[in-house]
Amino acid sequence: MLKLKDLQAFYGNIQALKGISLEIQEGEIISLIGANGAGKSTTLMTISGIVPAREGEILFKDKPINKLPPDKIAALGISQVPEGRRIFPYLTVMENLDMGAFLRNDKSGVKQDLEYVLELFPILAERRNQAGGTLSGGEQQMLAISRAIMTRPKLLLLDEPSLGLAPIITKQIFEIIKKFNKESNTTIFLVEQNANLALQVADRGYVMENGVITISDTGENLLVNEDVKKAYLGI
Amino acid sequence: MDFSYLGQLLLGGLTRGSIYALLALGYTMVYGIIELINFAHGDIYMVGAFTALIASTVLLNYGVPHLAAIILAGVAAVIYSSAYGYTVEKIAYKPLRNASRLAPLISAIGASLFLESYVLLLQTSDFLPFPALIPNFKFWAPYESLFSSTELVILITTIVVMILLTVLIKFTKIGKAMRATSQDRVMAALMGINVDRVISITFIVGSAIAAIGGVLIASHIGQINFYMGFIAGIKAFVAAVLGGIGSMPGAVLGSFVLGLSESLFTGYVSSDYQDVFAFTILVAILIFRPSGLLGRSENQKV
Amino acid sequence: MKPILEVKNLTMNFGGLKAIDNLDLFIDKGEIVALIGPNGAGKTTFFNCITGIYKPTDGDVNITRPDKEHNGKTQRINGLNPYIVTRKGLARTFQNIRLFSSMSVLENVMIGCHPVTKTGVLGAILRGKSTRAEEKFIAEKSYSILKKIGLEMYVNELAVNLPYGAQRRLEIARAMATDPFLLLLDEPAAGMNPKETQRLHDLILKIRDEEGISILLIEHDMKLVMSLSERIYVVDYGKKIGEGLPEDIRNNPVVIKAYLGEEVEINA
Amino acid sequence: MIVMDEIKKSCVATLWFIFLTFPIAVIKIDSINNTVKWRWLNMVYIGVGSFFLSMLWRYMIKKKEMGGQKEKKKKEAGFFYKISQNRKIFIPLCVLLGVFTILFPHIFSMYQTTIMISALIYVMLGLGLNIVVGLAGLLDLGYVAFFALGAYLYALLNMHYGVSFWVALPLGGMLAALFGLVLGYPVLKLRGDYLAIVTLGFGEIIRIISQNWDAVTFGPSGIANIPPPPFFGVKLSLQATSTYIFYIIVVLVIFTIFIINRLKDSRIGRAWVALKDDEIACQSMGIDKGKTKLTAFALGATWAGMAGVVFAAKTTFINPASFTIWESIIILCIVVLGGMGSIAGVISGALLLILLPEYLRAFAQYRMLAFASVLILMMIFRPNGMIENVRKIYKFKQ
Repeated sequence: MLKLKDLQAFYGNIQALKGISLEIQEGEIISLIGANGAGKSTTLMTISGIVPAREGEILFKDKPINKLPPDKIAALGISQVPEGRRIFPYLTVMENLDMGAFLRNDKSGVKQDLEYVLELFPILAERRNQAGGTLSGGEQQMLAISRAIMTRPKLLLLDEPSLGLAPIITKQIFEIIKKFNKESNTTIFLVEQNANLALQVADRGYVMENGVITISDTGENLLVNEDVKKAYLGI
Repeated sequence: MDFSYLGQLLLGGLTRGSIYALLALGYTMVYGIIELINFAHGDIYMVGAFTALIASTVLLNYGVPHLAAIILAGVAAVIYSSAYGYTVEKIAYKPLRNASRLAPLISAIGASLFLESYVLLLQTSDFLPFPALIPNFKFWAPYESLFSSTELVILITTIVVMILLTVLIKFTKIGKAMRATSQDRVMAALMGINVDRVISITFIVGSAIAAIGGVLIASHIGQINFYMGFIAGIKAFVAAVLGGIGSMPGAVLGSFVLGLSESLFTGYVSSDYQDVFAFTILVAILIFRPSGLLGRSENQKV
Repeated sequence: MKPILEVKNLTMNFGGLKAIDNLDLFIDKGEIVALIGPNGAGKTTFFNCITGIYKPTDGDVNITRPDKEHNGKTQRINGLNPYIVTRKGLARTFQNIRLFSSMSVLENVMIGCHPVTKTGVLGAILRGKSTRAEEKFIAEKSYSILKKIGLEMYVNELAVNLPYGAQRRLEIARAMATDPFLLLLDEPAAGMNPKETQRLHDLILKIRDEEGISILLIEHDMKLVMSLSERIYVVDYGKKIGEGLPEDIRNNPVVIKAYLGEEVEINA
Repeated sequence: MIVMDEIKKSCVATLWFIFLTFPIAVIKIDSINNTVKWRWLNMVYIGVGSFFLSMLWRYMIKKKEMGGQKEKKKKEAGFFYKISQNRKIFIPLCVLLGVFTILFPHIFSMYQTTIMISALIYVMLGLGLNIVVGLAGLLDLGYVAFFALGAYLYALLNMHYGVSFWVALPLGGMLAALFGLVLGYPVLKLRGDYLAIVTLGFGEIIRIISQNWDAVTFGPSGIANIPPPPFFGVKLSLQATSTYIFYIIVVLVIFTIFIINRLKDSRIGRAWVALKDDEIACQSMGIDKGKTKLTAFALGATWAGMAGVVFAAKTTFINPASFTIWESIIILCIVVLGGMGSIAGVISGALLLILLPEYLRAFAQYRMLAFASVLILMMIFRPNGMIENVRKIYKFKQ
């Protein structure tokens, strides 16, 4: 479904991606793990068209998308929950969710999805008229994921959903991610620092170090792979 | 104390405030979305007034009925101001979206200067008489001396425009896109919003409102020239800062506060120094409450 | 001897969010100390609180300058302007390189000499004997620092035209010019390749050994952190979750958990 | 294919501009006689113009974007810098220029000399504003206010107390610096764009006061009979006076260049540039942001104050009309066009912008339009100006 071919990108004057290639099949959950600063977020931002790809190619359903502007990429059904969540702070919860459905015209479908996410995260229904910026970190993460679900994505990009959240909430969110993937058969590309969590939900995983992918295997295999630990703790 | 004099000043202040509000909204919208002081905004308003004058003269010359001519002239002003606002953004600001802060500011001054000299060259440097487009209403005759029909129309139009704008921003799709873009441009793009188009529309809407202000004030004062947008623009900017730049209710509140206090200052102190007064307010605000009456304070990111 | 930097109960609130929560930390003279933790743990915020860019909500930041003139005197520095903090002997680098882009490499370092020199407007205009001597001093001092750091071949290049690793080192050179007793490095190895990182490693050791400047370092490259630092602090959610020698940290389950994540079962 | 596409795009742009300029450019109304004049020729001009200009525009924008993507090329040291470093060329060039300057009032007519004097006053103003905008990166839109202060100071002090030019000259500088400090202190803490608007307001305040405070400034009619600089008690003819003022302003310009050159490569000058580049990093280097900005602001104002005194002495008559916002913008244009931070750039900018319109009288009415375009186009395509500022090169023994 998504294919990165020898992708290179710069963040400011830093070469963040030094030629990475990977593939995602439809319906899979793929995790990209690695320590901070490895280039994981840049990978997602390059797929979404925010950071331009300097070399290489991004194919979505066999069509190159690396020259398209971000809004056109979103329109193809690639939705991102960026790092730090980026909730619109002065829009209410409902308005934030509305923004997710910005490109959609099927009113009944939108309504249905809205009910679905409010069921997934009942706390959002309680907070529906509160400004997004006043939510707690966990609630913001839930809102960010819901907002992305509202786009009815074909491919959902999740950037560090566990960032800054208490373990119990992280667990809850990961369970819902898995559940959503199963129920809707949406392909998910998950970037995480928290390897244990990410690999548990993933079908396959890639380990990234310093702008390149060093290991790729199934989730279970990576969980027990000692080299992964080394990549993190520098042993 | 002479209360009827005070009342007159307050009513005058209301009119003044309305005009400032129509202009200040444009400043605040543009600032909210691209953090730029659009120096050319006042000149967009001047172009609107000129277009209205030209259109109404031509139409009346060709025997179009008075009322139809007025409406068509107003429509022409709105269309042309919007078109100019859109073009100015495309040429002078869009190429500088990633430049340093100083560059678009200088470019904006250039755009302002360009519009002024363009009108000066192709039309005239003299003051042109502007017809009173709004007749004196019969039903309003008893109050005419206190608050003229024109002033009444200005106040009502302002209120209507503000309501329409609130509806646009709060409830329509494009309004939500505007708010989202002003809060987080990258995230808005990730949601599929065409940010460049939203910015263009912001300029168009702001300019259209300015054009309405331009036509109203011109018909109130009775004359226009190429320079009329400059001081009015600066004053409206003061009003926007006073209310808290980036905040729309702030712009309206700031405009009425400035309009009323300026009117009182003119009435009781001196009319020669009313502009000095406005600038003094600006400096005082910036020192004591830089985020304005209703503005949000911002945290500097490191 | 008192620690040169002692932070007690430091707390920083942003709205309702506690970015730093009751953090304690100290650094002794001549130490290399690392501050590590997952993304968003509050490390850079901690630097900003110490260097005066943020005013901490609560707590104390005390310094005891190790040089002879200030021997033994402890000063509280929280809430001071950044430029005053620098003048008191704390210099820093930035996570996202902040060089002066329109200036040459040498001039970037010369700016660092600002707090240790004093020519004013009049002096600059008259350019008397003392001014000329000072200019010479600034230029030569800056050049010698560049030489130490290994950037002398770039002297007159514009700072922005340098390769990435060299820009990071130039930031260190610039900070050193302020004559600090403590250098705060915010992710100095970010974006470097292994060769550059090794060079940085040697450089940091050299700065400590030859200049006697203590170092506090935020870094994600664990290899570098483990081999360089004498002590390590680990923070997560703004709280200290561990401290100790590198070996202890490496085997500390709490730390491993913070990095790799908790081993919870996901039920779905 | 590509050609067709480009032509199509230009056609669209042409139609757009024809529509856009239609009411203002084509119709001309005479509101007194209530007649309408149609100027269809203008439409043709605009149509043809926008067709080709839009092509040029797109080409330039594309080129600019391509340039941004490529790796930054090593910058060659500028032509002027090379010359100034090569003593064999530089010294004879200076001598030649010096001789030309000394002979100038004797070769050319008094009219030419007068024009040259005003151009040189603008050189001084440009160099002063260059400190504020070009070096320290603070946008000052009310610079002309300091110029006005100097001019009025000399005119009034001379009228009431008979103070001579030579006393007023430093006083004008000092008064302007003082005002710069007083105005700068509260607003320099604010973000750059606010400073722009406050200085703009300040410029207008000074002009409004000079226009309305009849008791002191004599209002719009201004102050006349301001004496030219005295020449050892000798009464000079009109011609000789202008020659004399020419020499004075030449000396002042040299003095300005000398001082700004020294400031530029000093501890203070470097702090200004650092502040412009990155305020946060600058403070972390131990630089007091407020004080450094204030110094730049006050020093910049000083030159305007002195230039104002010279201006009053040259014209012997001043009124508020000489100190409008336009003047501030012209001076800003000089700095932007010439090259922010670059002394050679600002001098060429001033001479070009002031002399060219004088000699192209026929096009004088297009002057403002041209200035406006210069501001926009320079920001987009050449933000560093005609002559880019080059940093000093240091040499060390290896």
